[in-house]
Amino acid sequence: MALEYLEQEPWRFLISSATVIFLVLNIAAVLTLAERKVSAYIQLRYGPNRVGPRGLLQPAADVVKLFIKENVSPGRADRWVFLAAPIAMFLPAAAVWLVIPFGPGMVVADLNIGLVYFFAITSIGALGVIMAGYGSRSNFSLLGALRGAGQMISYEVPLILSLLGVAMLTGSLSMVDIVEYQAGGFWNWIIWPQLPMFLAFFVSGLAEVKRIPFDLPEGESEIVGGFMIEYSGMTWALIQASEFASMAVMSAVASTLFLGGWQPPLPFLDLGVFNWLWLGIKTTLLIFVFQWIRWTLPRLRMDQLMDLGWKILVPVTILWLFVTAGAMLVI
Amino acid sequence: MQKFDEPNIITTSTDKLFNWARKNSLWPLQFGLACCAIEMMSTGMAHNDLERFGAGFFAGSPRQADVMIVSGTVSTKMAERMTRLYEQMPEPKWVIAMGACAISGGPFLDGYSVLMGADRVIPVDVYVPGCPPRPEALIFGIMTLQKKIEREQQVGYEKPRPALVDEEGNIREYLPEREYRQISEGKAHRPKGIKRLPRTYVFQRKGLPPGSMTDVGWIPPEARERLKARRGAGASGSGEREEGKEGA
Amino acid sequence: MLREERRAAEEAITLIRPATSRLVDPDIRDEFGLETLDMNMGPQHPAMHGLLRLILELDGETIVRCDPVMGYLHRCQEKIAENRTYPAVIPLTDRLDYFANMHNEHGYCLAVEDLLGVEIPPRAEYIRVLMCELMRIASHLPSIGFLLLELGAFTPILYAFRERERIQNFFEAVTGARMMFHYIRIGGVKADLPPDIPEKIWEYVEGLEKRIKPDFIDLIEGNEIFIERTRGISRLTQEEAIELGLTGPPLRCTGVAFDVRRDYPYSVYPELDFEVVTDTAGDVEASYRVRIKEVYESIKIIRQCLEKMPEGEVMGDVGRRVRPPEGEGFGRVEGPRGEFAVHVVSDGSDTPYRVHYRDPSFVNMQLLQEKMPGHYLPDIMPIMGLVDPVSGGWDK
Amino acid sequence: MAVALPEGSLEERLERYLEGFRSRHGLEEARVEGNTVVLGVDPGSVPAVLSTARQSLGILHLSFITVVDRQGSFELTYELLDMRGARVRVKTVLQGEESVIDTVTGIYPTANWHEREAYDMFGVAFRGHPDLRRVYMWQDHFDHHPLLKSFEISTKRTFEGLR
Repeated sequence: MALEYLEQEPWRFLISSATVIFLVLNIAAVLTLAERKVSAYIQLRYGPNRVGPRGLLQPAADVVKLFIKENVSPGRADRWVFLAAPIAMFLPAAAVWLVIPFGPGMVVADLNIGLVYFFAITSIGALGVIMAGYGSRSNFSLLGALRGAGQMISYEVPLILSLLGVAMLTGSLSMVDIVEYQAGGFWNWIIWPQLPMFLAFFVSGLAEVKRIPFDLPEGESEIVGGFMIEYSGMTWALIQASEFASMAVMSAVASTLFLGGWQPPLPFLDLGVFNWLWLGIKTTLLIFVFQWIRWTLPRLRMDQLMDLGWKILVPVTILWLFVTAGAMLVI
Repeated sequence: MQKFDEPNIITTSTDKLFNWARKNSLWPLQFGLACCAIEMMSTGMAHNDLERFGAGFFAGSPRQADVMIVSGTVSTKMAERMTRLYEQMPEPKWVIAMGACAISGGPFLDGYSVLMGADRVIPVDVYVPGCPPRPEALIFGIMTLQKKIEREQQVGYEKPRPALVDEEGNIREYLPEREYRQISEGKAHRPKGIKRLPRTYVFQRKGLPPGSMTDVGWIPPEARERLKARRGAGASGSGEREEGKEGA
Repeated sequence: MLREERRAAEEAITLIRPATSRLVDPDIRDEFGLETLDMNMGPQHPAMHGLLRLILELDGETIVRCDPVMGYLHRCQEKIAENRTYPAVIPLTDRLDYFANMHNEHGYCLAVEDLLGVEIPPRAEYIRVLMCELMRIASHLPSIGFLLLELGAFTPILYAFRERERIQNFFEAVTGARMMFHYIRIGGVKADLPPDIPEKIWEYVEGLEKRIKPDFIDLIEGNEIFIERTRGISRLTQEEAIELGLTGPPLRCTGVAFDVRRDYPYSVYPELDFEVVTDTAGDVEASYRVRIKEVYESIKIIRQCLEKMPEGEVMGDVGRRVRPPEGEGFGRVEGPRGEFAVHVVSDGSDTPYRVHYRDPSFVNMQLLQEKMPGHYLPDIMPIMGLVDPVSGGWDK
Repeated sequence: MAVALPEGSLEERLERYLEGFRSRHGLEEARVEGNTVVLGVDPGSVPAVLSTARQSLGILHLSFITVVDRQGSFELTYELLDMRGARVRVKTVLQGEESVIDTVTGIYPTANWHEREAYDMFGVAFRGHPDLRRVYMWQDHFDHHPLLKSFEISTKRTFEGLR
């Protein structure tokens, strides 16, 4: 049968990863609309409602427009670095999806070092920011890049530390194993023993995807977009897409590691093949929290950001690591 | 690649798609000039909500903007900046002149530093009268621009060029050369015998008295030598003054 | 004029200014070959409250020197006023500080009335004060919103503009325009209030008083990040504030109780009961608190105006053709940003010989030059929020 | 920390200011008009009078500096406020072609931008000013001082010709 043939490597890998990339691009587009609608409802407005039914075609119009817009690269820019930066930003956001299990057996690549892969790939994102800021040759973008580099590299530390507890509890680095560990109902989810770690992960995840209150590399009101100030047209769209995709990735990883992934909250709600819906619901909820924070809070300053990272998040996560280790020894 | 001379099924259908996308995603540049900027902001706020039309994203950087709303009086000093911003915007781009000042100079028409309308330095597509126009008027202006965009074609149709008016009132094509200096002087009577620099040069000086950091017309000595050589004799009087200041 | 000689005199003037780099140790800088970064902000910049250009010298993210450059919205207000008749200047004053149109009109009319020596009907005085205080609310709330917007929180500005929109509806009902009113005239006001407006204003301020707490105070003051970003930023002492000539909220947030409404009373303010709001901290947070409390004071004044407003004429005995005698007239009002003063010199003709505006934004902005160095780059936004300049005001 | 603002009733203070200025500078043209002390001084003694006002009499606030072009001479008005109801108006006339006057930035630092504005608009130079640049107009492309009466703009609108 043809279908069996498709289940063989490498076809299975190619098709599933293509599906995932398609999914990521669409998620980014849908999220732009979601962002505008959520902000509108928070701010007592309607948001886009003229393009298509209830404004549903707004992302389509935006994407087509950006696609046919002139792509300016400044005369002084380092052209190749400038053009490669959006790709370097987008690929990591897409590549993390490869290790996230969408349902029982629905994972592109079940790496036994899934968590390490996640750390490694997300830290490449910082490289893209630096490339963009340096390649644009503008003071604003250079400042944005420096801020981005400092922020993303510092927040890697609490991000990694906050996930070590999960690895200790489950005894595995594979995402699939971690999800299996949380089977049986919402009381088995890792968020309960690891609540401080979850909060630390969420905060450092916010910083990692450069959302308010940690959007210093962009800093719309001070450095006007920061590293992306010189981008136009499709390159800018790619940067935006990578931001939204990494936001979605962060939410998906958080729900996989702490909220049981595709596991249903109660055993009798098992949907079988459609269990990926549970992952979708959890991810959407977390994304909504991201957006809720975005439209409510002001932005931190660089020194305060560093204080929060190094003086609060890192000690808290290390302390909770010891607590976890002690508890595991005793029990 | 085939180059089409007249409209056919391919160009007309892509026209439809492109124009639909462009008109529904008009991102204005965050460019508040004067009083009208407050009404422009009011338009973006909850009561009038420009975002309903997909035009709510006010881009801070001109690279991401589609339409420039010239909201207020343009002074000659600002005209240079406005032209530069216009040139920094990627194609296709449109300009809305919002308010009497941006259309013609408005109540400040007689002023010695006021540009008599934004259309003297950049081509304007839609004029929205009022002082300041109500938010509804601006929304109407944007909808008018949307209608204008709908009619655009890639081939077979001469795109009506926005008018650019020179000092004598002749309509001419938009030239990217920075001509704001010659045509932006208004009607001010000026005494004779005052030399002007033919172009504006903006150089930044380092390590010198802070006062001189902001001299718009300051030219580094070496650059001035080069210019002098190119232009023959005739460095302006103000240049010498700058040299004196630098020495002090 | 002897231009060349004057230029020579200018050159003889030595430039005395404090050393620019206070923060970088010069030895360290020379040893490691460190350079400061020159950065140009504006005039088209989201946080510059209009068309201000800041030339910054940065050491990392620390500001070493800040040089504000103005004139991008210079509209020749004073020159054009010399070529207009006295009543025809009023619509131009509207466009000075376009968040305080009523105050500008009021100041100018006070100056011309000082020249003419005319009586203003009491009802007109009350209407003027009522309108000015509504304008103050419509300026203070958005200025708080802009402060938050520039710190990164987008939502409060929309709440502020909701209130401004409602106040603008009242203005429209009374004056016929949303922003540029031309309502306060020499000798009175243009027209009486429409019959149902006092009642509606009363209802509105009742509602506003209840809404300020949840919509602004709880949203803003309960926010840890807002406090972190604004507390201690640009901390002014009273001496500094007075030396820089600050007025309005930036002065009052240091604790100096100077309010033109109380200290140089004009119109019917002596008959009204209100407090001069002060704070002691002198930083951005204190200026925010002063502004929000002044909104409450304005509500108090509006209520008293509506209660005490007498019946009668609204226009004094001033013809269309205003021709004051030779002399000088002064008008001084307390605008939302501070002391707005007008000096009119007349030579006995139709047109003023000279009009001079003292705009609070212009004077208060000297603070940028003095207080920016030593702060971080993102602190520009709260400091701009403290001063809250309006470009029509500082550029004239 | 706290700044001491002048004490006493308005009349007392006006009396004190007038007496203070008279005794130190022997001014002839000094009078009280309403709540204002009006002083006419010659240009050379403006800094001295203002430093008396600030240091000895405690008048802390310089409200504005107005320049009036009298076609041939400049009339400068320094408006000082004691912030408690009294005003001091110092008037001086700059004669002659060389319109140069001593700066008062050393006494009232806020005069910095006021003087820059006066320089920009009238070409009145302030000797000793720390940073005398144009405020509004272009430094080099605009070689006029626009508020001079000799600089005319196109339309003058008066009531002549109207009903």
